[in-house]
Amino acid sequence: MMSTALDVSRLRKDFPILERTVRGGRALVYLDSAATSQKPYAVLDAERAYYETSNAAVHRGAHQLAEEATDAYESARAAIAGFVGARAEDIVFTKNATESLNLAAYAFSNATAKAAQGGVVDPRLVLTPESSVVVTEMEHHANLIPWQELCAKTGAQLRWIGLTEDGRLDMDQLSVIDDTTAAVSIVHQSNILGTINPVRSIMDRAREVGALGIVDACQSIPHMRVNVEDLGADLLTWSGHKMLGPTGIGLLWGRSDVLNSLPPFLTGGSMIETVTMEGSTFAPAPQRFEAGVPMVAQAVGLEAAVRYLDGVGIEAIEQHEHELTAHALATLTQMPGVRVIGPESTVDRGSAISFVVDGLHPHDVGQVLDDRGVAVRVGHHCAWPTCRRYGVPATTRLSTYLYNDLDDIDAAAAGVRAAQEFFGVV
Amino acid sequence: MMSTALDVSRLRKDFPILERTVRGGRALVYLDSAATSQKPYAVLDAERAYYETSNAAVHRGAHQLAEEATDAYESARAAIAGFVGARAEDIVFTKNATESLNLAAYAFSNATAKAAQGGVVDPRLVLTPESSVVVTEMEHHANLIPWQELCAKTGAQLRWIGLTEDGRLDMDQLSVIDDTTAAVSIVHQSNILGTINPVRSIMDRAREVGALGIVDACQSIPHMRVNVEDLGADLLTWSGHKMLGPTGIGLLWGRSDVLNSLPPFLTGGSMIETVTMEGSTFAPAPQRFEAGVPMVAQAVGLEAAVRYLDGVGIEAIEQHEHELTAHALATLTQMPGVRVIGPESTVDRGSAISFVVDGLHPHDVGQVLDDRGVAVRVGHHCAWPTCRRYGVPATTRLSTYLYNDLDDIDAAAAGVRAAQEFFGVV
Amino acid sequence: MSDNVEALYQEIILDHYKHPRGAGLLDHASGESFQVNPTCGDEVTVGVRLDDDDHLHVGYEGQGCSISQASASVMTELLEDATLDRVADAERAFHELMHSKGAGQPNEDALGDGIAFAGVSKYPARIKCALLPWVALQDARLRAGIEIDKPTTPDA
Amino acid sequence: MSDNVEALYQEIILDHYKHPRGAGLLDHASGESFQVNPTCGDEVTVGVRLDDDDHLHVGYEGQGCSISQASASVMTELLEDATLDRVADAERAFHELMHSKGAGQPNEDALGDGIAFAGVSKYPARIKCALLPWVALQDARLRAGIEIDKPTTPDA
Ligand SMILES: Cc1ncc(COP(=O)(O)O)c(C=O)c1O
Ligand SMILES: Cc1ncc(COP(=O)(O)O)c(C=O)c1O
Repeated sequence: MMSTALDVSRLRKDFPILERTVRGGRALVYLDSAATSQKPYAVLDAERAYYETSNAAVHRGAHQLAEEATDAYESARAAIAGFVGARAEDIVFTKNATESLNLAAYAFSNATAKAAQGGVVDPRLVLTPESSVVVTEMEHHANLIPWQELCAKTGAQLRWIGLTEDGRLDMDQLSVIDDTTAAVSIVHQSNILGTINPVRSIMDRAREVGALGIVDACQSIPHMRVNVEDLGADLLTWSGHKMLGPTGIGLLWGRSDVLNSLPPFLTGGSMIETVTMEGSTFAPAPQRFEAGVPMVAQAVGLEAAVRYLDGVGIEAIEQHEHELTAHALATLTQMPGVRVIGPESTVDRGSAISFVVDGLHPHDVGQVLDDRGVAVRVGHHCAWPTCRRYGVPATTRLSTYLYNDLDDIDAAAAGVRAAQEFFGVV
Repeated sequence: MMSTALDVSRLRKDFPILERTVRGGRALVYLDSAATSQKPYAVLDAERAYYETSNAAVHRGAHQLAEEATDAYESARAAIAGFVGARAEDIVFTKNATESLNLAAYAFSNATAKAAQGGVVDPRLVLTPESSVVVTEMEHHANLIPWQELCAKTGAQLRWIGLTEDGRLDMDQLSVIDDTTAAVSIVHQSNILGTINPVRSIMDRAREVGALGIVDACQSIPHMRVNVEDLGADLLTWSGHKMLGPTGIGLLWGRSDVLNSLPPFLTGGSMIETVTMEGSTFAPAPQRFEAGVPMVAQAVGLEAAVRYLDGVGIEAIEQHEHELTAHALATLTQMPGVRVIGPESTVDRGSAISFVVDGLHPHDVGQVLDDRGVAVRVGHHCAWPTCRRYGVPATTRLSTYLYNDLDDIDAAAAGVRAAQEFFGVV
Repeated sequence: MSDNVEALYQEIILDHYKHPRGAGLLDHASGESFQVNPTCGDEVTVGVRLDDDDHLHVGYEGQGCSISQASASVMTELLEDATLDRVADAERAFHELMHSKGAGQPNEDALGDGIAFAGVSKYPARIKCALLPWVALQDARLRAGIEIDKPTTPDA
Repeated sequence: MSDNVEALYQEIILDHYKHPRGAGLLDHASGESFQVNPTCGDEVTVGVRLDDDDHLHVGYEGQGCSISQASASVMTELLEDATLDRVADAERAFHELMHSKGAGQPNEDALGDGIAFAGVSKYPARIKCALLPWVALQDARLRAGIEIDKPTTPDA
């Protein structure tokens, strides 16, 4: 069966890994793109070409290679910025979304500590035990633990917006955001439930109370058109490796005034203005947040990835994945003993689908699927509190991308049935 | 002219970029390896093969690709550990040495802040305005500013060991390390002066007063045999990109007990033990310090780099570079109007050589060299205080690696003479 | 199902999974250890106590996949009322088996039903599951101050 | 020396470098700005003041490479006693020239000796050097409250 929005069999030829077999000759059915995506030749070629022709330290040298490397790095920034409707100078390169989120959380702890020593900082970043920070109960650990740590360092209180039975944010709990709230950090699309959250209204609420609004867009930007302005956030974070890019590169976008009001995070070379032994002053964003020799080849690779995505068309990818999601939900919800954890409808929902099977542990489901060449992820998906909320120790999750087709969903469903039979639970 | 320790013309064939020309047909003479090194085919091939065959999220999946990716990542850790005589579990992957050094400095500020909120932390990491931190006057900004920031956040005092006229640490100032000292962080080999410091005795002194000892080995590990145990340090930091590896990967080694006494730095997925909304507990090192999807392909590339270095022989490389250094120093010190900033002898000295030319600004020297295909670095080399110490705004620096030969030094020297003539200063 | 997976899910394992032996926490444990597999959330608590003859008594409670739960059941059945010598041999043999990458000759004397886990060693992600109760046992033992002279963990 | 580098180091530039015009800080500046190029440490301080006829007076002090120092000298000579209109034209023309990647047709009316910097625009690392005094000028102007109606920085 073929989806209508994309010519998947043609696209698959661009991804060398999809030609390999696993577990003794089984065709690979890769349904783990929410963990990390596969890479097309275009990305691998771009990275390699950079090393073979222009590799040098950026922003530092006066020789031709250094010029070319700097140009490659800054062009990559511009291309990636364009992909999300941002200005290049508002995009910071990090190593992954986790670092980006930590950068946001550390802005508060660093400012708080400096203020206590008499330093001059943006007062909105200074926390006290009366302050609060708000997240949701469906955060990835990357958008939970940095805020827990911030609270452990400042005495501020961590609050969260709970979830409804059908996998949505309980918007009745929006009142946890109040005058004490300094930061509201929420996931755009949940990596475990697939839910797409109404971030705009939550960010508006954050703005009303004067809190910084942060959105974890790890699972949305690879799969749908996101324009940084539309979300109403102050900071946006995501990863390159989930959108066909190399490992080792993440992104932070910030409103210009907000970015430039944050204290530095990692400090060292290339982020300074002047340095003496007694003290230093810092460059404006994005340099302020890019200390040390950066991931230049990875930026170049990620530029190739967004160009590739643009070539295919992100809207077409979104529509294609919508078809896959509808098919997967229809199939799974009809299977006896299978329960989807997260929204069962395709409304405001991405393609990451978690489910549990009566009488079977996800690890065992995943093992049988793997034996058939179907790669899914099992576990708590770095969203352990969300599992607890739904009373499951773990789930099996399938997640798609542009290179998956309806057949892949069917292969997964057949695997689940086989597991049920093998373990004698149907 | 050929050096005797290495067959450079054969080795050069392994580095594709060295075949290119610059500035309208000039052969590339790359003398900027202290900024970043070039990459052999072996490294590029290994990275690419990883993406083409085994790419997946590590430590998280139960499918075959995830197993292979995890295996590739952990094998890389073991190989890199072996290169410096360490145990695999004492090696942490970061994005660059700058992150590694920040991790060390943040251990203190995080512990201090948590202690103030009643958290349980290692008391050696808690600073007060009575505490001091010691660096040297020849630190790269990456090993200076994180400690300045730490002091700004805790009120602790930053002290430093000054320099002698001939570019050495003034060991008479070792007494700045005293009972108040919580951390001593020093560079093994200076990236601007080339000086190799007597780190062992300074680390011994740190240990005597109960301070944590940290060594920035960015410029030593790529160029000489370093065994982590020998230096007497608690933590050691360096970068992959300066030792033939990819961009986007750095290293931290720590004594097992020290590593495991540090609080987490970047927090998120894959570094936890258990997570609830109310609080989390953390995995032991190295996982504790590797939050998020890591730079897997870069680790695989770096493994190929250390295997390549082992194949050539790090001792042979050291001897080869020693010859280059001797030749460069002999040549430069005899040129009228040229002054070396840093040791003029080859004793305890690496191959990074800074110099200034009377009447000529380094930028202009570098420009003329670049025009002749010779890539050097000009500026303060992220060691601005060191420049100030020697009364120069900037220097021209040449730095070598295994792919350079004596001819390259001569090409640089000829370029300097040409610059002097062009600007009419000789 | 491939041979490897058939080998992974031996009948014995499935049987222990469906009909766990000795499940339930030990009353009056002198040492107890809670272990969790951070990737998948598998949990097990193992409690131990020595009787007057220096024989071990074991109890456990847990939740998780077939491998971790069957492993706890097999271990408990094997080591209930065992001498410390037997415990040492079993711990060592089980660790060895898990690190054998599918090539191990399981020691039936030491392991009993535990030999059924030979197939697990081919699946790195599942080794942790199988080891979980054994890690808990060792930790519980140490907390109870029950030392064993022989080394129980190979240097793998 | 290649043609490009000859074009970079025009005679005029070398001449201004060796014989700077108008060097020295301005007494009674109404606005002053210190700028530094963080990569190489080049520094320049520019001070400005308007006289009663609304003509600009400029002074500077600095250290650095030939390009940054010659640029400061050229700029100061060009804008000393200039009308604000002329200042606006010069600022705009110089920024445009720097962003022209070597393809710009320098506007001699607006730039005077400044046209000699056309070759700089081919060397990204040197553009910052040439712009340094101009950035300081603009900043000093703004600090002195000297606004110019025309846009002075192209969108490049
Ligand atoms: C001595 C020294 N320390 C630290 C660094 C920082 O390394 P990186 O930029 O790779 O983080 C460098 C190189 O730039 C260096 O030479
Ligand atoms: C929703 C969400 N947030 C954050 C992350 C963390 O991203 P990374 O591991 O690339 O830092 C992920 C992916 O793992 C994610 O799915």
